[in-house]
Amino acid sequence: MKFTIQLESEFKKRVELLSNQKVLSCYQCGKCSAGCPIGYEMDHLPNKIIRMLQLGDSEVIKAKTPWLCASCQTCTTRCPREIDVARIMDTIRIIAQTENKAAIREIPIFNQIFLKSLELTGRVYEVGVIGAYNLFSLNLFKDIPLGIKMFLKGKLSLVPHSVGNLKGLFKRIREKDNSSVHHRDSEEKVIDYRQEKHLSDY
Amino acid sequence: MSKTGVFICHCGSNIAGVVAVEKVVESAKTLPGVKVAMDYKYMCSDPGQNLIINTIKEQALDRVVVGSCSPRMHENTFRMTIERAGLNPYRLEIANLREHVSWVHSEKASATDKAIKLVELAVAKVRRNEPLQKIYAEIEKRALVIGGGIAGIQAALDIAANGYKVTLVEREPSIGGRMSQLDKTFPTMDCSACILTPKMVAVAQNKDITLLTYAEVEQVHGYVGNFEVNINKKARFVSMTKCIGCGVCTEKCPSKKRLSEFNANIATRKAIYTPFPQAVPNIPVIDKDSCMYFATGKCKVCEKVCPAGAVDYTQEDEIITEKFGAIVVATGYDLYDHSSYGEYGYGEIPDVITGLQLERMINSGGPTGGHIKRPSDGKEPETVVFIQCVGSRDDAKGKPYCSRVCCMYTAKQALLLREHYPNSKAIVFYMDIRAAGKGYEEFIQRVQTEYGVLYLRGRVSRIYEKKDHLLVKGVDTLSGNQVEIKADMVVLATGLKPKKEAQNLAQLLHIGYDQNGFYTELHPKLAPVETQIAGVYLAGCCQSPKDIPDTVAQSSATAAKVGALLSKERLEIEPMISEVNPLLCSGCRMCYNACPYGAIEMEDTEIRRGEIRCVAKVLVSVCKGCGVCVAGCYCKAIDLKGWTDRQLMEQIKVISYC
Amino acid sequence: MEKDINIIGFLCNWCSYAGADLTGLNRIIYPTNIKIVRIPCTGRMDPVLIMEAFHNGADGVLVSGCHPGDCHYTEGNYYWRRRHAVLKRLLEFLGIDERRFQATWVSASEGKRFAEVVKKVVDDVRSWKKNE
Amino acid sequence: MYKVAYFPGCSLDSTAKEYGISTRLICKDLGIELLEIHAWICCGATTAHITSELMAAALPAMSLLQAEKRNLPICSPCSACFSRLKLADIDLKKNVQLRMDVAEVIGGEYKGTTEVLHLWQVIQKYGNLKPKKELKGLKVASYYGCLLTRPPEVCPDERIEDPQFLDNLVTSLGGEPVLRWNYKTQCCGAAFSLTKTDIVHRLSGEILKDARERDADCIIVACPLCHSNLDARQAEIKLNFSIPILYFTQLIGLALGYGYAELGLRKHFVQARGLLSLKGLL
Ligand SMILES: Cc1cc2nc3c(=O)[nH]c(=O)nc-3n(C[C@H](O)[C@H](O)[C@H](O)COP(=O)(O)OP(=O)(O)OC[C@H]3O[C@@H](n4cnc5c(N)ncnc54)[C@H](O)[C@@H]3O)c2cc1C
Ligand SMILES: Cc1cc2nc3c(=O)[nH]c(=O)nc-3n(C[C@H](O)[C@H](O)[C@H](O)COP(=O)(O)OP(=O)(O)OC[C@H]3O[C@@H](n4cnc5c(N)ncnc54)[C@H](O)[C@@H]3O)c2cc1C
Ligand code: SF4
Ligand code: SF4
Ligand code: SF4
Ligand code: SF4
Ligand code: SF4
Ligand code: SF4
Ligand code: SF4
Ligand code: SF4
Repeated sequence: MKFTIQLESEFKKRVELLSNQKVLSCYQCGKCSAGCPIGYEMDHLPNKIIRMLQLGDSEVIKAKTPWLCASCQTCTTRCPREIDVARIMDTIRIIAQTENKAAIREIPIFNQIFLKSLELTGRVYEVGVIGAYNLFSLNLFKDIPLGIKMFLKGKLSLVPHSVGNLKGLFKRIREKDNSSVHHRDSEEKVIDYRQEKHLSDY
Repeated sequence: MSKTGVFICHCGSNIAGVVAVEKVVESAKTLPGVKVAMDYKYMCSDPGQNLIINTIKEQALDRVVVGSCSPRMHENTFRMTIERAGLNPYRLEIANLREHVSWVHSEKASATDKAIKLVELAVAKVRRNEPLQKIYAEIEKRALVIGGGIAGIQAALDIAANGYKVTLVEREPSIGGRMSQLDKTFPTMDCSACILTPKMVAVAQNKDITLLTYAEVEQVHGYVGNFEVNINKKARFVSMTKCIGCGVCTEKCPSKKRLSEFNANIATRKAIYTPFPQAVPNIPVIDKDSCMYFATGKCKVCEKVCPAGAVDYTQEDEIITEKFGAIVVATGYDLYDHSSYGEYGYGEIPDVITGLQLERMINSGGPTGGHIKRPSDGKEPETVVFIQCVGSRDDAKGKPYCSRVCCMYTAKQALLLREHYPNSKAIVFYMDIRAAGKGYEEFIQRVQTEYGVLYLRGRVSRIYEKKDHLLVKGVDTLSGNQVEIKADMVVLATGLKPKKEAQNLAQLLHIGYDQNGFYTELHPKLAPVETQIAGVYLAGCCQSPKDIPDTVAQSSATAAKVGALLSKERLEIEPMISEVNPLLCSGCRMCYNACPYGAIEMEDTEIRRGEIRCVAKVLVSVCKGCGVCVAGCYCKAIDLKGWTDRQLMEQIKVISYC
Repeated sequence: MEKDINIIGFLCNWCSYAGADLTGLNRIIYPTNIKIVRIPCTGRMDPVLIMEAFHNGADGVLVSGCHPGDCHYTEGNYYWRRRHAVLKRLLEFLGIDERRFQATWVSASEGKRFAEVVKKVVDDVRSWKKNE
Repeated sequence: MYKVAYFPGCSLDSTAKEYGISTRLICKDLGIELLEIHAWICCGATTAHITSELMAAALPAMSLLQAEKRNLPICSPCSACFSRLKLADIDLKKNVQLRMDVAEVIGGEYKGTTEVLHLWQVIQKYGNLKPKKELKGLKVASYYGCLLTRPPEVCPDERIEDPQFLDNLVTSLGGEPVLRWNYKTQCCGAAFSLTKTDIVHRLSGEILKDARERDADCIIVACPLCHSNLDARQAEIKLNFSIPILYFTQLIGLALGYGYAELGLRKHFVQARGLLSLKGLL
């Protein structure tokens, strides 16, 4: 595949800002990919996602990988360069969802339903979530037998448990998120002055 | 009133082409304290220098300013000139009229104004110049080498070859260091013992080398040429003079076995032991902590069986104090302890071993007689996975640097495995291959193509312990695939780190260490074996990871430096150094803490009659004249000769009112 | 004619002073406003000296030494850097315009850079003087 | 009685009822009083943090704030909820801007003084555990999962790659832990419980198979999501064996002498009755 390297890619900058990670610190060792439990299903291994970001390849947003990421944090925990890979995956998902570019449809659907349940009742209403998910993802009968068994074991209830809706809260969150894409990390970075060799002027 | 002479040089047309030299001379004549001012075409030429000498004599000048090229060119020349006229050479200042005026300014009027100013500046400074005396120190013509690995051995032999006495102090019972633990050495694959043992013996037999094994440096005082060092010779409990090295004691010792440090913990040793058969000296020590006699008061078997009556339980540590002119630090390295790698089993999976352990196994003189046996069941492994950069290039583990030798030793070990067991498989996980030595890249190529060792590019995420094998989960980033390998044994190429307690020694010697704990050289390019402490030198892996060829080269370089130092009659020391006025010093220790060279001592001093206070004192032969202390002293008690506060103040005043 | 601005440059003997010599060897022209005082190391720079320069009427002060990590005396320029940070705040407090006091690194091989630094400092101090 | 603010989480009301039941049962014995947070709302789970950073912090912050107001530590038995609460707590502590934004949307500032604990930590630190019955001969593999052990900031154990706390619990109950079990922190695929069940089958299958290879009689878990993957989906995975999955609270319950039904063990898909009878624990 051919694409133009974009060292100043806006997309890369956005990911770095939102995730508070520096993709150029990755030296492509692949340890993230080696340990990823879902790696076998992914279209690009995690290290390649980081590589694509390094090169400013905005195709990343169309990758399936972030949607297959289980947020298990194995990559983050073991990265020798201390890059929070899982957070970068989150960030790509956040951006892809806002731009409606998610490569795997089911998962954003599930998210929407899950959040709807939350917004309406304050908690997750499993039967509703499962039912609605199957409906929207057109997997109508998926998990029905399991659901029935769960129901019989007294594990699923047919009426939602509600503690009141969260419409107000959700509205405020959305407003705040839409008002600006900003980078919230205000942690002071401690710079070891011996490290920066050529500090030109003050 | 001082009598200053000002000499302005035309430098052909280099200066005179831009600067109106006669105007500079005229103006100089009006400056306070100036007795004469003149110009000449080439001041540095013989007639020019003679002009200065004659004028000094005729006019009884006591200070000189030369307006010429940069002091970096000819300051020394003119110092010698005025010395020949009988002046103190430090009563000279140079006004840089070429590099800082005529060559960088084209407008004649303003360039001349600036030249006038710079001469005024120099005159102002020279007025405050004190006569300074060159400082000399005696040199003790003996060297101390700390650490008896290949680095220390080579340095000691080379220094002795230069004709100086050397004392070699080694912490362990035998010299030899890590190299004595290795099997073959890359890239030529010669046997480590075959090339090392003769050198060890040469050390023992050299009449100019005093070998102190099982000994450690405890205290260091003094400075270049005159170090006074306390060495603790630990009790060996075996007489060095009586023991004949027969080994009967070790054989008969009934103590519980301890893990053998020399064999990287894959074998055991007794309480009375020599680390390895070719040890130098070949005299055992009793390890008090494992000996039954020291624990319970019963046993004494070794004493009974010793044919030479060499065992002596009453021996005590002995402190030896000696003087040395130079010190070589060659304390080597330790290996990264992989028990912090949870993903590789916290060092608890028996069949995950280190490169050094493999060296011991593969060595025919080692505890397995040269057979590779996996620790869990003694089986000969078929598939061996090597993982590079363990505890190196890993910021998360606090080890950001490359250990420089593990790429090569991994390749060597993979080759040896394939050579020993042609049916075996060797798989190496690497990130990059660093093979920048002579013949190294060719070696790596050979290992891959001729020996069929498979190289996969990527780090391993985790090793899983299965019932009778290990499952290695890695990646090959080149093909973009995850890989899972069923392995019989995993060898970790653990990185090199500074010797434990390396920092203590650094503090004893006042030498620096970097953020990784390796000792810092004076200059990374141009003074790689010197330290910031004059007379203390580095060799080998204590300075940074390196292989044997580089270690030996560095050690010989160190020996050359030591030779250059010890061959001097006496030491000449630049006099532009700091000096404390004890009356003003409050004893705040600011300078003591700031000095990068440890040149300041706090000492009880009699300030006035009857008043004793602890004040700062500058060690004349240690101070390098950086002035860091001066700028930090709130009491203005310390000043830098040749760059005093008053001199700088005068200069500031002159420029500031332009 | 109005008095032109007057700047003192404190240059470390091992790096910046040598760098300034190289500017000369390369015949790179820069303004005459700067007068150079040679110091052994930026670590020698006592903040009092700089205060004194302003006190005596200097328009600007430049301090230049080796790049961090390259100090001839291994650590002198780190001391300077720490002192500089404190001094900067102090001068700010005293109302001395930040354009008047500058610090930089110039190595012995950066002759061209030295000329640029001088030009910048002179321009900065001029612009300060104009608004004064 | 040791008092703690209790955040059960959505699953304990549904798929993990027995976890809730056994938790309440044993806590009484151990001298721990669980004060359920009033009208608690869902922690947002994975969904929130792949949707919005603000939401991921705001939802748990509502519960943290309640606990803080009452000056109590907060605990959850669900690893997923614990992880969200703990990470939100960490983020809110170090990130001033986020803290202000969250305060604005939830209408109250969380100052960061609440200790966030997993139920296991509460039991270990404050529970007065006196087993009545030794779980002799029971070989137990402890499965910790991802959320309780990663990232390292949340992990209650220093040995993040081989945590020990559940194993130590097994030992203290007289059982036999499966030591150095490599799969104890391997991901079970919980995030894909509904959306990509094939992933769950594969990952959970590996875990179950390895536990069996190491002769475990049963697996204990500390998270409802792990439980439903390993238990409810075990039949779908098509193994040639079955292995009971217990909540660690149920294991404690057994040692305290509670009965099979009392501990909600009947609600499991893979019944442990046979095993427990065989070992004489019922
Ligand atoms: C597994 C492995 C394989 C290797 N294979 C090769 C190879 O094939 N080819 C190659 O070129 N290089 C190889 N190397 C590198 C080689 O080991 C080093 O280059 C070499 O040993 C460095 O020697 P040294 O004298 O600096 O340090 P060391 O060998 O560590 O010697 C230091 C000595 O100082 C002593 N000491 C330490 N502190 C004190 C103290 N305070 N007082 C007194 N004594 C002290 C120590 O006891 C030791 O004897 C290998 C390294 C490893 C780990
Ligand atoms: C592009 C490049 C960048 C580099 N950058 C760095 C760097 O940043 N840092 C670093 O550490 N290293 C760097 N190096 C490496 C560095 O150049 C060498 O390490 C160093 O110059 C070697 O010095 P030398 O004295 O051995 O050889 P040379 O510099 O080649 O000197 C040999 C001298 O011997 C003379 N000579 C040759 N034959 C004879 C003869 N028969 N009789 C008399 N005289 C003779 C030559 O004219 C020459 O003056 C770089 C190299 C290159 C190519
Ligand atoms: S583990 Fe870290 S450094 Fe290595 S490839 Fe992944 S993100 Fe990059
Ligand atoms: S967090 Fe996502 S990308 Fe990282 S290892 Fe887990 S599944 Fe893979
Ligand atoms: S006295 Fe100690 S060293 Fe000697 S034989 Fe007995 S145990 Fe061994
Ligand atoms: S038995 Fe005696 S002579 Fe022989 S090695 Fe031991 S101490 Fe030395
Ligand atoms: S030498 Fe090779 S294996 Fe060793 S740290 Fe460097 S790159 Fe890694
Ligand atoms: S030949 Fe030069 S560029 Fe190539 S690997 Fe070696 S050092 Fe690097
Ligand atoms: S800084 Fe000054 S006052 Fe303090 S100890 Fe040193 S010389 Fe004395
Ligand atoms: S001038 Fe420098 S070397 Fe000398 S005493 Fe002061 S700080 Fe130390």
